[in-house]
Amino acid sequence: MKNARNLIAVIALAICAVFLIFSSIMMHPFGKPSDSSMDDYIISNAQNETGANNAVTSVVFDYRGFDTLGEATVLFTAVAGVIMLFRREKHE
Amino acid sequence: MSEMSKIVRTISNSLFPFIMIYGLYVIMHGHLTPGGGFQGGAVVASGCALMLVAYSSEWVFKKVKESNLSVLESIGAIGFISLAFLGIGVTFFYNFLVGSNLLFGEIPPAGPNTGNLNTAGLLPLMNLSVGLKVIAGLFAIVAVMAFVASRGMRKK
Amino acid sequence: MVDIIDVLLTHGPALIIAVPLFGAFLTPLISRLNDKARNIFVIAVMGLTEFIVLLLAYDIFTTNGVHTYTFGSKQPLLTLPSGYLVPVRIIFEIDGLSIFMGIIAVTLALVASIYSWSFMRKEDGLDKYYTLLLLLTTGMLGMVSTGDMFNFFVFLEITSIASAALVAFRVNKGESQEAAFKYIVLSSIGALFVLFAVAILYGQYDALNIATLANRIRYTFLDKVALVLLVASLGMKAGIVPMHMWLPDAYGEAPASVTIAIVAATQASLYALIRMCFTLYGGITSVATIGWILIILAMASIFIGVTMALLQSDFKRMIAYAAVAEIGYMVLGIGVGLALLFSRTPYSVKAIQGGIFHIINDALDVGLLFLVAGAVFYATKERLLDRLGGLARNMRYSTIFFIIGALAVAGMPPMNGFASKLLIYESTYQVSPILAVVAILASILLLAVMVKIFHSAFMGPPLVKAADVPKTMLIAMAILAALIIFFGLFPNIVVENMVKPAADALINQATYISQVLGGV
Amino acid sequence: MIYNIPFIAVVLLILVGLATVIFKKNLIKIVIGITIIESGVNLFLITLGYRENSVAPIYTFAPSTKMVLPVPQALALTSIVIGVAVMALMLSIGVRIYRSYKTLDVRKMRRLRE
Repeated sequence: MKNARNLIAVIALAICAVFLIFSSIMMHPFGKPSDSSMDDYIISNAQNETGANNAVTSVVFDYRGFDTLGEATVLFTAVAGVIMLFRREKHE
Repeated sequence: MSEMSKIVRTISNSLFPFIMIYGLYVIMHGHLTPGGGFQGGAVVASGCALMLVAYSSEWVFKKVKESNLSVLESIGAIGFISLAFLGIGVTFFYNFLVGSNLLFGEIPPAGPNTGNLNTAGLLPLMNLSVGLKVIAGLFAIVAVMAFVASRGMRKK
Repeated sequence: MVDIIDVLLTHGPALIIAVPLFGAFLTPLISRLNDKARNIFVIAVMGLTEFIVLLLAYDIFTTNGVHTYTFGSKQPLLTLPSGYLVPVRIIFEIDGLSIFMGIIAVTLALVASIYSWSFMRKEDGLDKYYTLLLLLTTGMLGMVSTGDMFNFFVFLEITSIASAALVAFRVNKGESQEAAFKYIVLSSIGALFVLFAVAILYGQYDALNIATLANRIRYTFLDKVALVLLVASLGMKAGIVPMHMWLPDAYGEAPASVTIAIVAATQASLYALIRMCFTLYGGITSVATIGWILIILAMASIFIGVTMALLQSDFKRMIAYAAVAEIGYMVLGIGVGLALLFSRTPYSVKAIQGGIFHIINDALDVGLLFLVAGAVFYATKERLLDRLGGLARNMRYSTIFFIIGALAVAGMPPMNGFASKLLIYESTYQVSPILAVVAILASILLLAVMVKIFHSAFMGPPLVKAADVPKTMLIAMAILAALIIFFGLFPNIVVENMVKPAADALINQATYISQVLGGV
Repeated sequence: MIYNIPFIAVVLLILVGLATVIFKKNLIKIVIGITIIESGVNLFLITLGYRENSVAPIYTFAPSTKMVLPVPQALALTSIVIGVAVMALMLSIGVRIYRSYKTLDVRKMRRLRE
């Protein structure tokens, strides 16, 4: 029973490995992105539109600022969860 | 966790301000150099964690209450979402300070330049509030876990 | 007045996220005042969100339109930077299906917050509980309304972290911690694979916007790998059978008010699965293969859900397995629709309508049953069916609500479950009569499950002392029961005004794309 | 082919993480496995954005204006913070499980039936 389960897991992992390695070979050559129109727009317009020298910061807080709000929310959620998990019980 | 030796405590005492200043520098210069609110906040929080290791978690909890950290984090988060809300005259998250004559309103010259702190509009303010949030949040996680671990150890 | 409504409609997509999020950030501050103020505040925030969602829904369903919102650009509708063909910023795109799911999510969350008033009153740590409930609502609304792949991943993580923390709310029970750990491990692996798929798509097309990706996609080998990753991980989050292991544990161990919020979160994942299949990969004929795979998985879900439900002895786990079977019915409708999508038969649309209608019916039915289970637990502190009995004597209202919910889950007329299951059976019959017969038989077995619960918990000699539960819990259950009866008596109104626009929005991939890339 | 070694490394990291999650029976090791998968995905994002002979996308004292793609870096930053949050919550639940069961072995804590 236990061996059978392990065997299934190994087979699944092997199939996964074959597909993923095959797809990593099919990716565009490393260092030569096949398409970069969105990023080129950001590189050339970030200074003008957001006033920030750091293009990554301009992406994080301006172009994709909403993601950052979500990310801050994730951290807030985790902190709330951790404090809730370690709260002092009444009967402890 | 009990207190560590006097040597460790002295060295952490003298290192602590430098870590703080470096973290705040990373936060404030997020729009000019690598870094930003999260990275700088993590640096400051790790400085606080250093004090936690050098002294004990009980000592830290005498200085800061966990509920105060929670409130500080809420304030940081509210600051961030309020900054996003301020632009709602145009759209949510609109960076209305860029190009104005107000705080951080300048636009840097195109291409490589030497960097001007007074640029980027809302971005430094957002960095600051996110930094506050990350400091409070990460330190709350580490401190609560350390406190619980030490409480569990004492019980045995 | 008209101006305010216009502003609300224009900024509505941002507000449905911002309002509950702001509420969540304020809750720790307000709960320092007192408990009652916090409860009222949370319910008010939920009510306000519900109001904005319904306002948006009214506008979308009547005009059959799509609301887009570009965060941080000079106008909300300016999806592309001027004179440029690539959307750079995050865009919310709310069409009929999104707002349909949004209504489900926020309604269940509102009911959960009303129900918690009395149900959770004796617990401690409630300020964090309410914060997490609001964050969970935010996450679900974000998942259903975003039009950006990476943004979707962020909201998926918010939803899964908040629900895992809420499942672990009873910190002294090892079982609930175990269920929470299982849940968070599986959901974070699922979310990481979603991120991997997003990265594969980004690497090829340099875009994160769903409409842009759907426009550019070329169905290379890598796209198919990404599709498989997305379907597997979102199917896991939605609790489809081979990956359903976490679901009965999480549903069974969480407090009842949390469970119905997690039901909505599961359906938000199902929505994402549907959205990826129909919109992102909608133009490819081999998506019919995915349809067939979904049909097989759906039949497995129905079968395993029903049989496992019969074997359980715990009230909530029994309903949880019935919920697995219900998920199977939804996926069956969607799968049949997907398999027939390119044959252009009217049954494809009918199957999709049945599946979508069943999503809201399942949310209401299973939600009501979980609330009744929570009420029984509140009154007796017992969960095992063997130790319950004769509750009908003392808990009259809860018994009535249980009967309503049980009939609806089993798909009996005149409840709402019947209307949607009929649509699903009809269209499944076109694919394969055997499948339709099996689905009908499973539905009868579901009735047997419900009769078993009813008989052992509510009939017979009273084994435990019980009094009926406080008013707020009854109100919460009454809201769901009233909706169930309304949907069951007038299914045509609901199908015409809500389900049909949602199904149309799902099928018309071109409208979705042109809203971002064409119009402005 | 030879240029794609970074992508293959990413896939290997993900597979190592998956194998850890599947075969290890210790809660902490399962958490470590998830962290490895996460590092693999983050590395994938960063490698996607690399462009040959380019500098970091920061204009302050930039030596040239040929820059790597900024969006993947922002995505990786977001995903790292999310990973930290998830890990904190998982470890806290692990501590709670240890309190209840006095063990970290998943085989000894099957109180929830199948």
